[in-house]
Amino acid sequence: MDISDFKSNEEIAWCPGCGNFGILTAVKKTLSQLARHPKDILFVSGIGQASKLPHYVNCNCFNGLHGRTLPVASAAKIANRNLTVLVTTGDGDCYGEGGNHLIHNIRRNTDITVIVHDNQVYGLTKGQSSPTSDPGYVTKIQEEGVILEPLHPLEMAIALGAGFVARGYSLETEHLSWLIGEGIRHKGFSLIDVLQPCVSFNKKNTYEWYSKRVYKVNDNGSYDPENKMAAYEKSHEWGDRIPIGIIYRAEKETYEEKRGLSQGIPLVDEQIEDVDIKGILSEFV
Amino acid sequence: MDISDFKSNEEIAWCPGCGNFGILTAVKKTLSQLARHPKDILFVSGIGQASKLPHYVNCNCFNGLHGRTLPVASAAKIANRNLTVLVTTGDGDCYGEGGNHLIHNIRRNTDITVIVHDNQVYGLTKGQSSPTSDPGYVTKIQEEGVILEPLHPLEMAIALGAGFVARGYSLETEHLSWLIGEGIRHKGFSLIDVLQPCVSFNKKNTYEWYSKRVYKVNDNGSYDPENKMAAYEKSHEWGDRIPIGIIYRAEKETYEEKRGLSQGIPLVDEQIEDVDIKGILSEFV
Amino acid sequence: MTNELTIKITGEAGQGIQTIGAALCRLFKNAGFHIFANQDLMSRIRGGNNFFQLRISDKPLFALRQKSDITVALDKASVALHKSSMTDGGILVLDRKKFNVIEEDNAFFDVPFYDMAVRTGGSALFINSVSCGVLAGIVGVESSYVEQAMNATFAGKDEDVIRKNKDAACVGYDFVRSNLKRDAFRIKAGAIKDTNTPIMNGNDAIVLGAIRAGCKFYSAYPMSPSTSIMEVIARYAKKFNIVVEQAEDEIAAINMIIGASFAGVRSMTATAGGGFALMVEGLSLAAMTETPIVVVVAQRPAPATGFPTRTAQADLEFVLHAGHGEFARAVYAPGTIEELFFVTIKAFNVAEKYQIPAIILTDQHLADSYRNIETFDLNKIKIQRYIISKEDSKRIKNYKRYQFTESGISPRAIPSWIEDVIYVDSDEHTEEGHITEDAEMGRKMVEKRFYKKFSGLSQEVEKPTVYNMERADIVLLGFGSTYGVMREVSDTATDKKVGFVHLPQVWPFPAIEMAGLLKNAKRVLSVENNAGGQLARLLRRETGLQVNGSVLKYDGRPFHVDGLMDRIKKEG
Amino acid sequence: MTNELTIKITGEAGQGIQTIGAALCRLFKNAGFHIFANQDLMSRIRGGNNFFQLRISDKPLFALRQKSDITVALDKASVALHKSSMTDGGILVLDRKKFNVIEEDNAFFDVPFYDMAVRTGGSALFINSVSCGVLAGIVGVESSYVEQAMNATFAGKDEDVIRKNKDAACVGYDFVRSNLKRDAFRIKAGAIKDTNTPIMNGNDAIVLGAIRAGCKFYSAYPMSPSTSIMEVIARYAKKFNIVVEQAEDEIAAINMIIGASFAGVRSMTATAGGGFALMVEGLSLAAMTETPIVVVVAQRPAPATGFPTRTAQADLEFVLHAGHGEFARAVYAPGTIEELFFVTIKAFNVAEKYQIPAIILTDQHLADSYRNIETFDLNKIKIQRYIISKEDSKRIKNYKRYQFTESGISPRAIPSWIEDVIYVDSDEHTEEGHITEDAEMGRKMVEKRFYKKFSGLSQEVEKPTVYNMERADIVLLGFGSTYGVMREVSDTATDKKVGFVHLPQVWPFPAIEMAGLLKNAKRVLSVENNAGGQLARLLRRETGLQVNGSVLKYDGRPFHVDGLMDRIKKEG
Ligand SMILES: Cc1ncc(C[n+]2csc(CCOP(=O)(O)OP(=O)(O)O)c2C)c(N)n1
Ligand SMILES: Cc1ncc(C[n+]2csc(CCOP(=O)(O)OP(=O)(O)O)c2C)c(N)n1
Ligand code: SF4
Ligand code: SF4
Ligand SMILES: [Mg+2]
Ligand SMILES: [Mg+2]
Repeated sequence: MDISDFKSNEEIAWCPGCGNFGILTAVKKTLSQLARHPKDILFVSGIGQASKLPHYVNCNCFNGLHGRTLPVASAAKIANRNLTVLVTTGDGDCYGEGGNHLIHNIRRNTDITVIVHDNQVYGLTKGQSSPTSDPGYVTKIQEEGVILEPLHPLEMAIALGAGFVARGYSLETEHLSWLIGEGIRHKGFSLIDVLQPCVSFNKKNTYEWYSKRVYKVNDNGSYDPENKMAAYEKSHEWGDRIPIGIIYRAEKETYEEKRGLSQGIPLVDEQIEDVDIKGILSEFV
Repeated sequence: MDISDFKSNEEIAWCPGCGNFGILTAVKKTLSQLARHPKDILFVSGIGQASKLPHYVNCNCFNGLHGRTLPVASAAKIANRNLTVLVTTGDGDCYGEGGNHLIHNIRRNTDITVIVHDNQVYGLTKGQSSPTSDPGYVTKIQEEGVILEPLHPLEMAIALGAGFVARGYSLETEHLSWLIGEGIRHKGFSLIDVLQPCVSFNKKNTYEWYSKRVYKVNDNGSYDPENKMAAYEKSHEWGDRIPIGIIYRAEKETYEEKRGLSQGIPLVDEQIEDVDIKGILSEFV
Repeated sequence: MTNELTIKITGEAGQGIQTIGAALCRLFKNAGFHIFANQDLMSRIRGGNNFFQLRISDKPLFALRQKSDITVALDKASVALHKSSMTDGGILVLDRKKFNVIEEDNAFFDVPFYDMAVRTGGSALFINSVSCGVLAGIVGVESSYVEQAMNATFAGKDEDVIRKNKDAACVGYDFVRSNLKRDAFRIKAGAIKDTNTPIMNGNDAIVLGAIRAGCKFYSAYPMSPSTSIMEVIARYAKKFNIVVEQAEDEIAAINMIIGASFAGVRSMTATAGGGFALMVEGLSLAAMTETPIVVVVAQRPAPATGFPTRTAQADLEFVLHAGHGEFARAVYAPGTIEELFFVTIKAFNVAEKYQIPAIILTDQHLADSYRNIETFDLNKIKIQRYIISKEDSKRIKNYKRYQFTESGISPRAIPSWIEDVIYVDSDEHTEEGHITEDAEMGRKMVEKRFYKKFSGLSQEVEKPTVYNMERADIVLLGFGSTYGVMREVSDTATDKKVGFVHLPQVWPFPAIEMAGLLKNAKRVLSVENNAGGQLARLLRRETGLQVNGSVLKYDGRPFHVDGLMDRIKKEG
Repeated sequence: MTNELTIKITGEAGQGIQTIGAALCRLFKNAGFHIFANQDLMSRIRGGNNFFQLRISDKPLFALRQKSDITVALDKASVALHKSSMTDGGILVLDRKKFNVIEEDNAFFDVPFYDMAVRTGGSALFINSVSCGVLAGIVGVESSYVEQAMNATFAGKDEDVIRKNKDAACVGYDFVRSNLKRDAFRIKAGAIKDTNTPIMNGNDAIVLGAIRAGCKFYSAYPMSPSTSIMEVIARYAKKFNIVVEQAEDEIAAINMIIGASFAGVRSMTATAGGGFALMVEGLSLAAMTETPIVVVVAQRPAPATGFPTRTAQADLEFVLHAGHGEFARAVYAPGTIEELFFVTIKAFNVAEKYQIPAIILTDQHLADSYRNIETFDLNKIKIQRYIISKEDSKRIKNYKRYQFTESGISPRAIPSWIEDVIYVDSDEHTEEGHITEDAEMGRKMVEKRFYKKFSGLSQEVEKPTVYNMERADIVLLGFGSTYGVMREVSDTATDKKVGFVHLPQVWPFPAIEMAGLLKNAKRVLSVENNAGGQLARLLRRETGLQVNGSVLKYDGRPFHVDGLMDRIKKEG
């Protein structure tokens, strides 16, 4: 497939300069390298700026409720394993409203790839703190600054047994595109938290702020993402230096495999007009 | 206070031999050593067998919805910091339906103590799998055995920055009572996951099964619960050996402290009859 | 007490009352009786007091009686609790020695259960089988039925287990034949000629309907009284290639079935009112995205946790108006097990045809009550798919998911089947499924989802059931599980002629039809398991007609035939 | 166009239209005009098209007009978008050079915004202040008001910033005075003598009400159009010792306010329909546990995400029936900013008195519309606490949280204040708050929570507002935000006499009163921002009366005075 196959004609409603553009570029690039027809790719999103992304690519799109991406995505994958399922969601969508689905879908381990546009703020609702906002971050609601411990999504995902845990940065589109590709290739649930500057509301975690800190975790080739304890250390690193890349990776059997759904015809192709229940009806006699 | 001060006259609706009895014993014992009047202690619970516990002690009780203990408990504490707030909840209640509140209340870090009666099964609804059920565990719903990765509550809590993470065992009532006491004494959110045999539905994780595996994490005095990486290792240990005790501990400022609620009069004692809004009304002129 | 009996087995939770109950249902049906059975459980696993009630008769049964003719007390507490709810001349079976009961009572019939169980089976566990035998003996069915019931109940178990249970039952049976002097309870068997018919409860019927309708994905979170739907469908999941997924919560459950349905698979969830409260946002999502789903709401007394194991019909108005925004929905409220089966199938078809949520409103009483039924006429069933077939899909280009049509229904394509991509959105959207802010588009989409679909749906509403209405002095009005009790009252009322109208579908409300049926009625009483008289209010809103009164019950218990009869007499 | 003007400022999201809007409101009010202002926003942060509409007049204003007399286009796209919605003789202000507009139009009034902004302030940011000046000039208010408005808007900023903005505004003002030939827009100022009165929107009024009512705990999850309630209360949190907590989701929000309220603190949450959908279970919990809470539901178009930044009244039925089980609730639907303030206070009192959930049903239009109002008469307010005081608490022993009383209201103690302990349960419970399975207890508790409380509540329903009803040819009927537009139509209708009835409280429904008011009306039309005619249906259900028609609008936009007038003419 060519990148133009994924072009959508929708006008983009993001602010000029928004970090989401970098993610969009990366996503499209990955798609163009997938060798999958747009009709076989499904984007599931929630509500928020991040969640508008599916409208800007030419793929199937289920743009559902705020926070409820993962149940929709997992079930769509279960229903039709031939779909490549990607989720684009925000830090509010995925870690706030949708937190319970995140922890349980990591456990469920369907083969889906989740891209969290993490701008550490609620963009679409105009600048409230999000679960990942830095302590002290001031908003109209958090007038004296955020006092809750930030959610540590990568660390949490590792603790929950996720098999692919990564962080990207929206300015590093090549690297991000590679990460997303690796996420898709990974069999099972992949979580990619993407640092995404929000130029309108997050005046703290800016391009400059991130760019100064971000480094590739395996730049010198010595980082082993299969070492869980090292991964815990790295995933907790947040300050002067912020690692991006594949933080943790492990092979796990997927939900579909365990359920025996990876063989036989996909559920969606089952003929259902003439299901014969005579046999089981007789069990009630 | 004496243990008899905490005696309730309610008939106990648990099955004979249920692991909940051990927890009840431990709880009462802790209470009797607290030097707090029953009226100053609040139990918050949800729905499930575990959640019936507050009826069996003579303390304040808010027995709310399935899964919704933590928002109630945190807010009650915020409203009246003089209450000692304990939560009794089940593995379904706290980790399933209530998962999102768990992750965010760990971050919120109000000074409450959460006791999870973890029987690895849904007791009250008659034996479905719970988030902590062991893989392969067979139920009427999971006819071919549980296929989801079990939730690792302790590991997850550490990842989320909880300051007190412990595991108890309902047969070890002395130890459990001590743990609960430590949890209460700990300033901030304390999570105590308690292994609790369900004699009616969980025929796998029985008294025998647990007793054979359980050991006190710090029996030889060399375990340092303040070492996070060691805590990660320990919290993941589940198999032939299962550690109980304080797995992780760290001092953190509480929500109340950060909000300035630990000084001044508690919210509940504020006079509200004559709030003067003239000043702010003039800001709208 | 002419040609029917009410039998009650009572004891603590955990004593296996449900197992005896099931065995007895089978036993008496095979002996040719019509049966109706129901359990009364506490929300606990052991202890307390549970009971199983079984009515048998030579005529079809649809409801319960308040008092029992034969009560078998399996523990001491039950004696005191149930002594007062016996009919005159009724008999209470107990193990005097074991329970240490010294007082005398005319109704008592002493049976040394415990000794007999230990003697035959080796342990108290066999009390259940003993009591089966005892009951068969009291009613006087042939002993072969007892054996047959034991064989069926313990099918698949060890030879030895089966034999011991049979022994236990036979000893019980024989004990009665030798010791019971009265034969008042020997009612005539053999009313059903073909006993090769099913016994099932409401939840079973829903599962069978869903399987037949082609449901391939079921996701739910356990909640009484809906849980057994998940258990039963899980039992058949492998055979029919159905994925049954226990969700982390009800919000996940409804969003999962929406996701699976979007992907092209017929999907269902079930819950009670409290779980449905968490699905309300998802219901609205299904409507907005025009994704077909079937949601079973099995009512129980609320607010909040309420009486978890008991019955109510108090969520009618809630279910009718649940969800933010305005959209078409179908709400079914079948009254019998047969209706539940067929309506479930219809719900799947209608949901898919109109691309809407279809709700099946049931309750604990209907969900958990067993009846012997006629074998379903499977030839009546037609599964029609309202999607663009895989064949036709290949030719689709420039697909618009929300294309405007006369009917409000846009042809629905399945992702990956068509060559084009599909956009679906929870925001207000264009025909293409993209987010819009346009007022005109918004207006037209509301009309599509609300007016147009509603108008089509209204054409295929399940007809109200009309019974004994000619020259009726009193017309009862109900929905859902009260069908049974209304029918029995209508059949047996003597003072005045009582007819009834029952709505198996409450939305769209069949307003014109109902107005026609009721406007000349002498006296209309709504019969509802709620405190608000919700059906009566709906009737008034939709037709302007006011009922003359409402017979309401809101204590968590179903109506009994005698109870309703009395109440009607009082209401006049 | 006699004594009023409609002014519109339009541009992209992010151009600061709200700031200019606020400044203009102040400016014109201080100049002695009545104002009504409202914004039309897209659900995005930058780009697209937003506008701020401001009506000014020498008479009190309550609604919007469709067309504007003066439109200021801040970007090129706005010119084409808004050209057609001008009144005859209206004027469209634009920067021809900057926008590169070559076509001619009678309405165009070219103002070199951009140059003036750069010249005076140094950047395009100052366009806002220029346009303030321009508008002041067109309307012809004295220039001192322009300065005053700039001072107020930039109070607290650098001297330099203030001066530059003043310069920019003055340059705009002067430009108009020199270049605008027409003075058609110079309407007479000075109608308000005391200009020392507030301007606020609906959400502000709710916050002020809540603070005055003693709300000490507020928890919510951001959702338009309710978000500004949280922002404004957060602004005053420190001053009044209020805890404002952003919850992880709406479920947490409602459970948190229940927890805080149980502990003795007045608590509130606010959300939109979609967030309320997630609170439905919690609502039922509040009712069951008898914990007072106040919930603001600010409606927006749905289903699902719908039009996030727009208006609707489509959640009336949803809110009335939300929650499983049956329980008393109060639902308010105030029509003005003043009413919102007082009703919010009442909601807190009523919630606490009856220990129930009280809902304030508002919508985006009311939430976000600004008006100049009379200063609230604070002396009218009485905060009464319906709890056992700390004093009295000391004497309480053997406390029963759910003690049966005539009124259904049990004396409410606060944990740790009394010497005894308090049990509260979401299961059906005894008077002591312990779980029960008893049928009789269940029945009595339903009666307590549903019948008895309802009956008390019914005694203190907010009276419907009755306006111009004598000999009215047409009677309009509405709730919530349509008050304003009904009032203006009623005031200005000439063909026929139009009166109206407005319900600031929709539940309990004032049935007897409404029947009295409407039964002799010539022609009743319900005016609703929904597609279902939900108020009309409620009226029929509660009184049997049917309206003669419904004027419905469901495109996400509020009614305009002219629009409603036309529709009424059509409806006859
Ligand atoms: C149930 C519900 N609650 C609240 C909202 C309002 N809402 C829309 S987007 C959003 C937060 C967006 O934040 P995030 O997910 O971080 O996305 P961003 O806009 O920052 O990309 C909220 C609270 C909603 N649509 N639905
Ligand atoms: C919203 C909601 N969903 C489902 C239920 C039904 N329910 C009651 S208890 C329970 C699970 C109990 O499991 P757990 O929390 O582990 O407690 P246990 O009984 O094992 O102690 C469920 C699903 C409910 N009460 N409310
Ligand atoms: S508000 Fe922030 S996240 Fe949203 S589009 Fe604008 S810059 Fe991006
Ligand atoms: S079902 Fe299990 S957890 Fe519940 S009381 Fe019985 S033994 Fe305990
Ligand atoms: Mg964000
Ligand atoms: Mg459990």
